[in-house]
Amino acid sequence: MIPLQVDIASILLNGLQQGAIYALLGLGLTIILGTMEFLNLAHGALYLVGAYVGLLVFRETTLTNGLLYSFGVTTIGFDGGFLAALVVVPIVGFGIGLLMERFVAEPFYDRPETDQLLVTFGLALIVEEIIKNVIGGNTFQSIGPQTIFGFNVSQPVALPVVGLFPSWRLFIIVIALVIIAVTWLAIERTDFGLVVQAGTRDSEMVRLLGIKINRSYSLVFALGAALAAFAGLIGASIQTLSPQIGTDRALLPAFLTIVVGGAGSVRGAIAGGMLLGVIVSAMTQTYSQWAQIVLYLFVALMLIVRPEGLFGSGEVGE
Amino acid sequence: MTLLQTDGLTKQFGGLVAVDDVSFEVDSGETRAVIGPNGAGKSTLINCITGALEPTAGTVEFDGQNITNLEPHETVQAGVSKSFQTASIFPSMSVRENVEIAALAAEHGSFQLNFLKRLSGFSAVHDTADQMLGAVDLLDSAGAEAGSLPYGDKRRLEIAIALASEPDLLLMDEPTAGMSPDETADTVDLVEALQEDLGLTILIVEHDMEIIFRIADRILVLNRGQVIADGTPEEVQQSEQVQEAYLGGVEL
Amino acid sequence: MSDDADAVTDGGAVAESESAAASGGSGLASLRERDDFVVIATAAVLVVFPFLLIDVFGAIGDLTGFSIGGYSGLPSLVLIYGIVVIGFNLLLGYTGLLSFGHAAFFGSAAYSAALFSQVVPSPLLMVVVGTLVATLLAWPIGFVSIRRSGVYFAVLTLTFGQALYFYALGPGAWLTNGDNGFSDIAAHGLFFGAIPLEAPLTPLYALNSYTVIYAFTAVMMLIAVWVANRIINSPYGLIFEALGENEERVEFVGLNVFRYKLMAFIISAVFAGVGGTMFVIHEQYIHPTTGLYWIQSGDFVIMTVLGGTGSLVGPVLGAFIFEYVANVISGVSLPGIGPIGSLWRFVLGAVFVFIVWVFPRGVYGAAEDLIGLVTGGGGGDDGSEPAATDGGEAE
Amino acid sequence: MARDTTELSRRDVLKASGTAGAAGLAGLAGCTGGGGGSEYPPIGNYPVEGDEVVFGFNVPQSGSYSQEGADELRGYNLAKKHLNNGGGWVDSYENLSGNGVLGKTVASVEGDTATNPDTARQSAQRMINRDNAIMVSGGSSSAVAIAVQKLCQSEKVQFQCCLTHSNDTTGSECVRYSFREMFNAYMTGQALAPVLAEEYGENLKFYQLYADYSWGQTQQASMKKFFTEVGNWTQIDSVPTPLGTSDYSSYLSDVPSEETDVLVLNHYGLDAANSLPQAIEQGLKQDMEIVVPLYNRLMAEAAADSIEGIFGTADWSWQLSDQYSKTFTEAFRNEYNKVPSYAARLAYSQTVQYAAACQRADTFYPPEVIKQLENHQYSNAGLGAETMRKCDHQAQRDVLVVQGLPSDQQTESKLLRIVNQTSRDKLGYACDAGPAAECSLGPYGGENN
Repeated sequence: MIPLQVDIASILLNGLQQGAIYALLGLGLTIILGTMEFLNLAHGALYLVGAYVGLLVFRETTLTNGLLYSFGVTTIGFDGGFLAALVVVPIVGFGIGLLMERFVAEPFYDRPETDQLLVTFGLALIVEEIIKNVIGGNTFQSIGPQTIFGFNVSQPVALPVVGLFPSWRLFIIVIALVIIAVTWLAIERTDFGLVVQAGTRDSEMVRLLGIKINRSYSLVFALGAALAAFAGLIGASIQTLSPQIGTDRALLPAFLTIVVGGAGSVRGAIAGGMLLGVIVSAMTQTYSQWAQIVLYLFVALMLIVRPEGLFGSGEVGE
Repeated sequence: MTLLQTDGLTKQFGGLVAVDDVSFEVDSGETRAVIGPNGAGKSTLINCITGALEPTAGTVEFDGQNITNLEPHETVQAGVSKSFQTASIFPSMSVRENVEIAALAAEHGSFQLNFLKRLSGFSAVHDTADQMLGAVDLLDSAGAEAGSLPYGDKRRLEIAIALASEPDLLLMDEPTAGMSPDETADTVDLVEALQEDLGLTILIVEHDMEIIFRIADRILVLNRGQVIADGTPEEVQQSEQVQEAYLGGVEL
Repeated sequence: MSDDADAVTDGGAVAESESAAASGGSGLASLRERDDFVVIATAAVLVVFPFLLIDVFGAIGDLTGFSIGGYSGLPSLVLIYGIVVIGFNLLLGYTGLLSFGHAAFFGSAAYSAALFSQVVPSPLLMVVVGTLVATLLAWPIGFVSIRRSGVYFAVLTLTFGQALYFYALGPGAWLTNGDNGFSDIAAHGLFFGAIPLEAPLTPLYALNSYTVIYAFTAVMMLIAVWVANRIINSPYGLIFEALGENEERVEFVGLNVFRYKLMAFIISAVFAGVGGTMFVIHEQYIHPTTGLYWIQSGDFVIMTVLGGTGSLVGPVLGAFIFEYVANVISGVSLPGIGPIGSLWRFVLGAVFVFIVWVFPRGVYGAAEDLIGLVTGGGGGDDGSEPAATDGGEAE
Repeated sequence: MARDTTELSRRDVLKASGTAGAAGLAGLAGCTGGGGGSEYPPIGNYPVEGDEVVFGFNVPQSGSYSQEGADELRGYNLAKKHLNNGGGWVDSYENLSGNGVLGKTVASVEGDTATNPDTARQSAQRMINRDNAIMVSGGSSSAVAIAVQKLCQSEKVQFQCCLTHSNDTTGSECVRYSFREMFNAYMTGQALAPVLAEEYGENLKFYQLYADYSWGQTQQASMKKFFTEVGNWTQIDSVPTPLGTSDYSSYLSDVPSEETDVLVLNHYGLDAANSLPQAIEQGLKQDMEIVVPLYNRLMAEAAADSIEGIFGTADWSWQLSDQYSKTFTEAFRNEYNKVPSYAARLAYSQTVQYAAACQRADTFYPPEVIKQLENHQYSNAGLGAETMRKCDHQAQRDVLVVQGLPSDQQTESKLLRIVNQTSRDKLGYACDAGPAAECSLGPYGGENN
């Protein structure tokens, strides 16, 4: 069989790549939950929108069913390439985040937690169904680029221990880590970030102190949405796209990440995401049928033994 | 004879010692008071007695039984009931139901498997509820929704709930906080009335000196978690430490 | 404390004072209080329901050209989900705990009943065994989950459901037949096959919508409503409601909050278990996606909130709306738009968001407010949060 | 459900009486009039009332096999068009008139299986109970086919398998009310093993990945059986991957590249369109040969630049010179201006075969139609002489071995090269051997079974 250290190295590398996506998702969700105590089950839908906007920007796609197809539209999207998608998708996510905060989150800030959960759950359902019926329910190919920044990423690259590894996935790890670092710095260093941090500690106090909070609420929500959309673009570059990816590949992992990391904690989301990514990849390469089972039972154990998560403050989300 | 006794009770939050080695007794039938400036550790002391907080050291004995590490519901079953400073009630349930739930716990203990028995058949519970509502004269608005009551009535409902647990010792956490002067007077008369006809032992936590000196038999004075005086209102008034604590402090 | 077993005057002197209901003691309200009214009303609806859904709706459909009539299996399906959401509402509506893992009890009961049917092909025993398994599963899961609340409780219950789902799909396939679904259920008739489930109840053609399986499900539904009604009118109903509003106060009146919340969790799991076994008897098939996947738990939440968490019967209305939109509206083709087909989940999502936004007390709550307004009873109380129930009315 | 005409149901008795009010209806009793040739007792959705017969087309419109589902639907609608108005194979079938079946026009309802057995079963249940379908067909996952054919057996409604390749469908999970035109994993092994042994040599080591459901499981078992028997190959490992996985990087990095000579990807539809390119992207092709035992044109299209030299088997190809293949390809191209995949051929031929069987039986009564199909000898389905065997309802027919063309030789519709057409005599197994040994069909449903 494969020598042990090669196995471990490839597990870590695959884990890092999957973990990066989980961290991006968790980061977006946790700052929204932490700052506004708002439970957003539509977070997965933002991942879905990011993936499909990426698809439209990245290349021309042929349709086979759905409303557009029945109106005679057989190909949609323009050949913008991955670079354009990298720029457009976060902006679109940011815009949607602003709208969502204004029209969905704000009326529900002082409604009970279950109401927030339910209205966003319904919204996610609507977004998924709109995409499924307009663009069609079938699955599209992943939108990985051939070349980017002048590098040819379609060929595998030989790495010292791991052996051959697809170079595009290395790029993903780099891009994702850069975005996570930028977000972390924005929150740790800038004064806007200070508001976010204070918010994640005790959102009521921030409101009481009279800090003009709702402007930064919409900024925080928009940032969270942009991160989710960006994760969608990255995810769609290595995996297929279909209307169901919003729930299975984004919503559940995002929630698992933030509860393991500690709801409301930025560090927690990053650490939680990476940890879950490595667990999934380790299990997939050993007992693949048990991968998801071990993942969920691990999260359950974490919630029982260490309820406030790795870095959580415990009072958010109680 | 002593009903409640704490011995070397201490509670530390990290470095801060909120309650520092407090030992005091409450005799049955007495109206005992605990006073002290804000942050003196009054509420922490009460929370350690009720079991809401786990004391770091020391013991609490009630009616000869060690209740130091009991859960709050076990302390209530043992006979120590508490009325909250903020009117902690069940807003969308009726006033009657608010009191009935306490009477239910008193009559039938902290847990029962009676989920198929008809509540309307529990006549003892209904009688206690009516009696307590009568005591705080809220009987006429028994059917109203608790949340719709004015603040004063809510505080009285809160006391009725505490009474419905048929306690031997009633802890009252600043019962007159946020009340207008005449509401305060009514509450004080109510407390005195309860003393007489229910023969209740009452432990009041308050920082309003004027009321305490009128109704308390003995007063425990706390400052920064430590006991600085313990005795009759007259003794406490003369003690320099109390004056110095209060003169130095903001109140008076 | 004196644990005197006081004399239970069954349904005797209702010591409730005359102004029973918060919404101005109109005659209807006090009538509704009496315990057996609810059961009789449910029985009446159960008798009329298939005829209404299949034959009358069907006739209207034929006249108007839209196929809006139900079909023979639909009424039983609505009742099965009705049983589940009545129990789920005790946890969500009354006790205020939102679980995203109740499919675990629905599915585990269904699978264990299906397996048991190969040993003893009797639907009645299947219900007992399946519900027992769901209850045994609910105890440990509840024990570890009840300590948490809010998003942590939702995610914790979700993880158990998902772990069971992936086990049933993959490694557990030797037991559950995995992705192919479990279809060889050996129980096709009541009393060891004597009365075939699919047979019509009466030889009368006009009543052929009434099958034996429908009668069996209707009886189970009646029992569920009766038990739920007794629970709501028992001390538990009072305590669950109080837990939903002010948990700390319940602890400070001397009640063991943990054990009562655990009982709420287990009772709701029992209802889900009964629903699961009835589902497998009705469908003669169970697959991990229907039985254990978290989307099914989500559907239970939708049905409960859509119907209205503030009452016993509301969620059943939600189950009806959900199944009707899913199975019938999906077959309707509107003149302009063409077949609704898989758009039904969009229709449902839109209706669901509208209800949560405008009528937090669900369709039943809205109807009640409307009736309150119409009968001039001073309108129902304005309980804004979903966990609120009508004041004194113990229906 | 795309319904052409308003739904006519058994309740037309109520409509006829016009009384909408619930009151007086209870007293209404009456026997069912109408329905041609109803000398048989009612069973399932028989007798068929009105001047219409409903076929249920239950195809995947989402999930891993959505592309195959779309092509199936095109095949079904083409068959319906020809059955009602003539054209295609209907002109050359002696007992098909071209104006419907047994005097009734063919109407259809469509459903989405979502590549999930449970959704498929509920959709089929609605077609049977609500739309009174007399026949249900479609699907491209064996788990779906098995779930739906079990439902059809209990509801006594005919099921025509479409795209299902697992040994179980006509093996351990076979039912009387279902027929399969497509070949199975066992036959793929028999056809492919000799070609690969000759191409790649003997005593090699192979590693398998397989989709973790009925098809993948039986497929990898058949591959192992015939690779070891014919080429004397040895299997290193066989790893399950959940159906619908799209990121195979972890599984692929587990493949021991020095040791493995042949990597077998038992994936289909978009699963294969993901795993094959990812395997090549990860550089596995440099150390080993890759085989995709079951191919189709849509998968090849989706992974066009990764299929060069990759061997596999296929049910049928439009490039065949058979007269029926030519007619079907031509009719399909005129209707949809693209070339049909074998998913479309299966849908088309299974519908037309069912209609012909009804005409031969001169009734829709299911047990009679089943008897007409059992042991039916035919050569009008594009693959030469075929027999629909009675003991397990599995068609005995030829199998195509194909190979992916290099990108430069690929045209818009020609992506695969036909290596050979293995004759049916060199394939298959007796009624008491292979998967058929575990098959027990179950009752016809009428009293004379």
